[in-house]
Amino acid sequence: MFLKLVPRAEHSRKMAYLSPLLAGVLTLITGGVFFYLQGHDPFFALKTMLYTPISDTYGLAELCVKTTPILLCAIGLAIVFKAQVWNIGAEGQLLIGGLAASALAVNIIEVEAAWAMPAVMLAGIAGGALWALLAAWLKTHFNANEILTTIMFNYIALNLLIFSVHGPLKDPDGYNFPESAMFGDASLLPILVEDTRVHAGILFALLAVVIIWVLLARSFIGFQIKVLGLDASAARLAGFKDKKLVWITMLISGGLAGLAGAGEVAGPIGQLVPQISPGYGYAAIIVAFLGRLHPVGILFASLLMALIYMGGEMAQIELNMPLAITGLFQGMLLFYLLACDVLIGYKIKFPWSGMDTVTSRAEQH
Amino acid sequence: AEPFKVGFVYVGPIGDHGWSYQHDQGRLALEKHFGDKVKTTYVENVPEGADAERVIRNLAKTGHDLIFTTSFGFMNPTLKVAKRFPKVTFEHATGYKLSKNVGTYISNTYEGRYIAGFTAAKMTKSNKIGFIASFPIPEVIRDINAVQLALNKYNPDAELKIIWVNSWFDPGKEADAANAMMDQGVDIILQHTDSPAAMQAADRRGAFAVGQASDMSKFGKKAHIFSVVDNWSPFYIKRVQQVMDGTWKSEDHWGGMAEEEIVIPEFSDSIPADIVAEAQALIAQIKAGTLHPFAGPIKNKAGELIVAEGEILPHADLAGINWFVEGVPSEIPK
Amino acid sequence: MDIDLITNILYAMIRTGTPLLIVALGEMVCEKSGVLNLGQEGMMLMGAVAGFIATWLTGNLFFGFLMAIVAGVLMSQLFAMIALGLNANQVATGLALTIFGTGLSAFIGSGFVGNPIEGLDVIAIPFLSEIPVIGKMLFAQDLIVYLSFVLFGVIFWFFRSSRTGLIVKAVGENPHAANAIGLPVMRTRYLAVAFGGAMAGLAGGYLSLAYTPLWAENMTSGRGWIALALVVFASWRTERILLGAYLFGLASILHLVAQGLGFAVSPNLLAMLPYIATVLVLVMMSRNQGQSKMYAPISLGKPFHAGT
Amino acid sequence: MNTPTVSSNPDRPKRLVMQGITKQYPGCLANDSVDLDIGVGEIHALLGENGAGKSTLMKIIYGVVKPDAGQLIWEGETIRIKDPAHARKLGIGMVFQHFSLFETLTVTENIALALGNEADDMKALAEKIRSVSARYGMALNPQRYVHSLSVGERQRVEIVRCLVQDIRLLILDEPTSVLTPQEVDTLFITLRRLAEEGCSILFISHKLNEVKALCHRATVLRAGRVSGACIPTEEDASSMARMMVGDETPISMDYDKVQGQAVFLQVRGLNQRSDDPFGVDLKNINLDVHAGEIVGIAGVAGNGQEELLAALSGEDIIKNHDAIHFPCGPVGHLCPEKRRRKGLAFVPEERLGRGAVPDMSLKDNALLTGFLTGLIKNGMIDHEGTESFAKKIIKQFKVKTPDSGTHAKSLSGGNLQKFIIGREIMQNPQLLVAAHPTWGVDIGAATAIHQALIDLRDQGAAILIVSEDIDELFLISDRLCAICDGALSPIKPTPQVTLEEVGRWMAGMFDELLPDEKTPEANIVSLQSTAAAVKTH
Ligand SMILES: Nc1ncnc2c1ncn2[C@@H]1O[C@H](COP(=O)(O)OP(=O)(O)OP(=O)(O)O)[C@@H](O)[C@H]1O
Ligand SMILES: Nc1ncnc2c1ncn2[C@@H]1O[C@H](COP(=O)(O)OP(=O)(O)OP(=O)(O)O)[C@@H](O)[C@H]1O
Ligand SMILES: [Mg+2]
Ligand SMILES: [Mg+2]
Repeated sequence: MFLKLVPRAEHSRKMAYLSPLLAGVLTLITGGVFFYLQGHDPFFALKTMLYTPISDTYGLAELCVKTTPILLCAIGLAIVFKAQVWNIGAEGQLLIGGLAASALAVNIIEVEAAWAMPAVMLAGIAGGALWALLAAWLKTHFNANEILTTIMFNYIALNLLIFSVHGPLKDPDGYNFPESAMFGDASLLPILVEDTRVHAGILFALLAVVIIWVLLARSFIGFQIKVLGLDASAARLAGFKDKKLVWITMLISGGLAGLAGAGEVAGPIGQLVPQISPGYGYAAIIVAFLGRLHPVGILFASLLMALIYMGGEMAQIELNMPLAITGLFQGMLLFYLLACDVLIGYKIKFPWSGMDTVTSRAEQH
Repeated sequence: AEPFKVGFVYVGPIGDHGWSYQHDQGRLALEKHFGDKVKTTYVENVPEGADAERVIRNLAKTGHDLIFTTSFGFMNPTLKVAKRFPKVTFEHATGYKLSKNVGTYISNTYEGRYIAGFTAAKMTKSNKIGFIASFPIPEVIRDINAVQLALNKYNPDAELKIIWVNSWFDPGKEADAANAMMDQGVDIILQHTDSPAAMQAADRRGAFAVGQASDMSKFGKKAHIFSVVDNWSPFYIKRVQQVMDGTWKSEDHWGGMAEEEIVIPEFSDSIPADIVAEAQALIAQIKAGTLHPFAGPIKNKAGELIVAEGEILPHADLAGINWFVEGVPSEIPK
Repeated sequence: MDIDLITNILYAMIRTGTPLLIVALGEMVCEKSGVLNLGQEGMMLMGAVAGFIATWLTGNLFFGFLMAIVAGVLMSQLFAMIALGLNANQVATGLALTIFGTGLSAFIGSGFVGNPIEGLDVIAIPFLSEIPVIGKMLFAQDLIVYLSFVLFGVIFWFFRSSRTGLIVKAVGENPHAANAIGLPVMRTRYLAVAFGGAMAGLAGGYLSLAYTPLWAENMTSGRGWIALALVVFASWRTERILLGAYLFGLASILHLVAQGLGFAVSPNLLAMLPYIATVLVLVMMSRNQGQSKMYAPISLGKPFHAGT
Repeated sequence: MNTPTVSSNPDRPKRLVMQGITKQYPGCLANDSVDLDIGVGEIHALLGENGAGKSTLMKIIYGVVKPDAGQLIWEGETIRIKDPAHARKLGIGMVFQHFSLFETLTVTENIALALGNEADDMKALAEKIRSVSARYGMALNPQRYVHSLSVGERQRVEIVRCLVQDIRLLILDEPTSVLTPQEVDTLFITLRRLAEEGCSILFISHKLNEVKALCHRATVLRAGRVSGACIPTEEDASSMARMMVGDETPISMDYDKVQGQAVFLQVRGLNQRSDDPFGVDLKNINLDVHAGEIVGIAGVAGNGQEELLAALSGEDIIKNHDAIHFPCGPVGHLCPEKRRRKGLAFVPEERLGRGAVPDMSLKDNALLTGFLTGLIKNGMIDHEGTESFAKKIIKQFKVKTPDSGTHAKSLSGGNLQKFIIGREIMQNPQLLVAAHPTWGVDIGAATAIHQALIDLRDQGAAILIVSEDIDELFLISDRLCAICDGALSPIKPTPQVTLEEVGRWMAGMFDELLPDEKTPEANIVSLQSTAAAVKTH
């Protein structure tokens, strides 16, 4: 390689903030060139993808709707990933959460009491959490690799969902189509802004961001989780209980993914359908990394991810581009970000630049 | 003048070579037919979840005059958006809810299925006929029934083997299912999934297969006996014209062979001429309205008479059908 | 069940397991060198589309397979550039590769949907293929299946007795020590990633040129993920990868066979079987841990920078 | 100990000359125009504090690290060493400070890897390993997997790896820190023999008496520069130490021995099977540690130390809860945290990765075990309290670091060790269990750590030290014993044991028990009589 990486003595804080910006600019440039080659006006195309979808209240509200499940899953992943527990199963946990929430909701359609919605949410949280705990249990008791079990549980969850929606939860009056009855109004999440679909789920998600942030930055449990992730044997020696921490982190992330599922069925969808998630749980993994496992970073990353999804739709409508460009853009952005992140830990030395000035050791202390 | 804008919402990729692909062929036919007067837009791969409503609404918002939402799961989102955009006309495929500016449409695929059932009944040597099914929704159950009714009539000894693959589109799995059937002696394969993989699998092993949704003749030189093609062009052209003219009315449209919405482009040479002739005759009767696959007497699996002699199962019942007719060996999965 | 059915099931098991086997072998080599590439799905799809287009344009299947491999290698080098060259997080880079590959393959393949090609033919080996039950399964397959047998043998030997295999293992266990004693850590890793890419490309090509000779968006339907799971499942042992790939192949056709035979169980529940079986086997295998430690690449996923 | 057989001879032909070697690491100049030469057949010591740049210089010779400036003259020719393979071709071999072995491979495979393509015939190589290791008195089974080897045996693999090739310069980076005195003696015999055969040897050690016993010449590095050179036989340990650390750092060579007070830690009949197939089972361990005394346990690595430490720290739960007693009662069933609450503090063998989290700041590392000192309020971390706790450790134990935000991994070994010991001591433990408290730590830092332990003892804490460094144990323990194959030797007051006796204990020869295989009870009696003997002293 013609570039040489020179490690920095300390991570550069400046670059930690600059790198996402740089990655964004590079993505815009590459995207523009790409659109140009496809015969579009690059500026108009980029505007269509990245600005038009959110140029009015409805668009902004939709951004919130789309962000909510991604954010909820990703923020939960932040905490398991910090513990180096690789929960790839947010998707399955989301599905089971949605399923559990629906199982309750279709049985209380007539109920008009205020407890209906919280109960439905709790059912979702419980469903997601239990699904995650299953993997946690297999990990702590049988040493079963959680990456593998959670991937398998995703497939199983999907089949369970399809089974339920074709079977026990099918709307008896629905002409045998695979969907549940519409939930009762009391079970639905309240709409926050009239004329839009933005619902209370976004508040839950933001609350989760704050709570997880406090948990990680301030609480002792959060500290234990971080230690476990960085250095399991140091954690054990300090007396932190690794199994308990695995359970806690899986509980939290599964619960939040379950809440995301409940939020979808009791929010914008309003019933159980076979396709409650177009892969939010997987997108959340990327978002969690994009946000560097930091709650605030994840908030921005999930907004961006949601925007690109919406931009992909808009590019189809306005520019007749195929949907594939959503994936191209997301992949490109991720690549650029990962590449730019190298600047945080390293300086790039070009072959033509000379030696670094030699700093004397005396300056060190 | 401003061109008339038509939007399409697809559930799959237009590259699925099946359901969404066929709708997109209809869209292209529109463009060809109307030229500059019409501008079309599509959004593919739209999940039947929370996203559908936004996509439909964005189409409505960006000045589309007529929007086709082409999958069952778009029903409720379509109605929600339609309420908010009363000036825009919506057509929803395969659903059952209408409103002032929402019409529904569906094609009588069962007519093609009946012909498929007939041909299979006549041509099978092993008396084992395979049906690769996606999900147990009314449309699929209806088509399985149509096949079984044809078998009951023309070859009661033939057995229908159904394999549910739980997917509309998974070439590998469809091929696996086809192979599993052929391993069990099936020599004619029908499918209600989208990819031509089963056709190819049949071709390799010397079985016959009937194409579904699109013309799959290219994928099975020997195996392909014919395809039951969804031809959306006439319907789309008609609807666009109506909305342009202001003559559009909300209605539940069922289009079949008579309307050229279900077509069998050609029969392969591998079918004996007499069978082809008979099939052609059946098609002519269906077109003429003298033959209806769901004409009574029809019994369900339990042997109860559901449709009496001389009656025809009405569209309203066909729309939500959830029982198998007598003779189907397996149960509807729960 | 009659003997023919069993023969056919075994035959189908090998065919279904082959793409999984090829990807998983490639990924195992890659992981053994300490690099975790989650981009299998993306590389497979690119292999599938490139192989298909090349064959469609030239009519030459072997050229198609070659291009599939080239596409896989190119994709893997994109990964290597970022994850190895720039020391980025391997998990995230791999995921990005999958997203990117899925989008790119759909994009360039959009003009080729619905085109038929003549797929790879079966070559029955005289006499051997006549052996009852196992003859068809082992000796009446296509070239790529035979190639996968060879690849399995070569990789088995590679890690068991070759010096280069030792180097790969050493680099995956402790890159710092490997660097200190002068093993080419980076070159080994680049090559291992490239090999993984070639195998994923080949497996993708197998899908679009032999298994179901057509191009359709996203036609791998998650096989890349299954293969990744298989590597863990096999605890990085070549013979277990073979076993796992065929077991999974068997499980994924058995539920179809069972339906054909008229078992009255919900197909949704049946469809869960391969996954449930995988979890169960995994649990049973993981209980005795000491063994699998010996084969797991200890530095898997950890970036390495020589820092000289 | 023996004196060098070959006296220093400045006129011997030069094998390697280094001129003006400079290496800059980010934020630190590791080597600053270093000049060094080594003659044919010469054993040359390289001395210096932690972080002085010794390892860096060696890695430059071996081609692992590229110098920024300066030149190497190998047997009269100026060369650039491209990589270790090149170095090996020249006949340079290196035993790294941190072993560069692969645990999942066999001894033969490990050696084959370093040898390059010439090692294709594994059978022949295994034979060669056998013969070479026999010739130099370092028995090795080529078929064993490295993870099943003790640290001492791993050391042998590293050395044999150099010896199977035609060796002209052997570099040993702190090779003796993991060996028993007997093993050290064997090693020295080997090295002298090699030197006699004409091989040049570069030897790094923090143990000055070893240097004195072995080396012909010594070069001292300080902060990356050559700060002096000497003939070790003409110096004594403290004069060499002075050259390394300068005049201002205290170096103590002697501490008072004291008698303990009440028993704090009582271990009775501790039997523990190891889960690890390559671990060691503990066999009937009996041990008392009194308040106000330091008990040292000697032993060759891999003889049950890890298991004993895990049992004491609470990482391993003991099935027989009564086997370990604190004054408050049995603690064998308690987890590490609960034991800490009852007065235990613990310094593990590995600084990075157990004692401290490499990628966390010192502040967070202070919290790691310091959380019991009131730094947690309602489950929330008291960040200010933690900060000041960390600062106090840094100040009191003179940890050299820019601030408490520095990551643990960027501290030198000695400084990190001071920080960890400080963290444990600052929690005012009643019992401190410390493993290898000064392993690889330079003499200045080691003195500081020893002094801190003595101070803690004098405040009345019970201290148990497990170490492989016998000199250290003699220096600071009040009573001594050794562990071998999971069994403990008798414990004797330090002044009453000789180096030879401890050496025998470490080899498993517990004299008193030999004649008539005493029962465990008898063992206790004999221990108690030993303790009584101390009291009457
Ligand atoms: N890879 C590296 N990157 C950055 N700095 C390094 C690296 N290796 C060593 N250093 C720095 O170089 C200096 C010299 O390190 P070196 O390992 O040569 O010390 P040493 O004399 O061997 O110490 P010790 O006695 O502890 O073994 C140290 O201050 C250290 O911080
Ligand atoms: N990549 C690195 N970046 C920064 N500092 C490093 C790096 N690698 C090593 N160091 C520092 O270099 C110094 C010397 O490294 P080395 O690996 O030789 O260990 P050491 O100092 O001899 O450790 P010990 O005394 O514990 O044996 C240590 O202080 C270590 O923190
Ligand atoms: Mg060193
Ligand atoms: Mg050291």
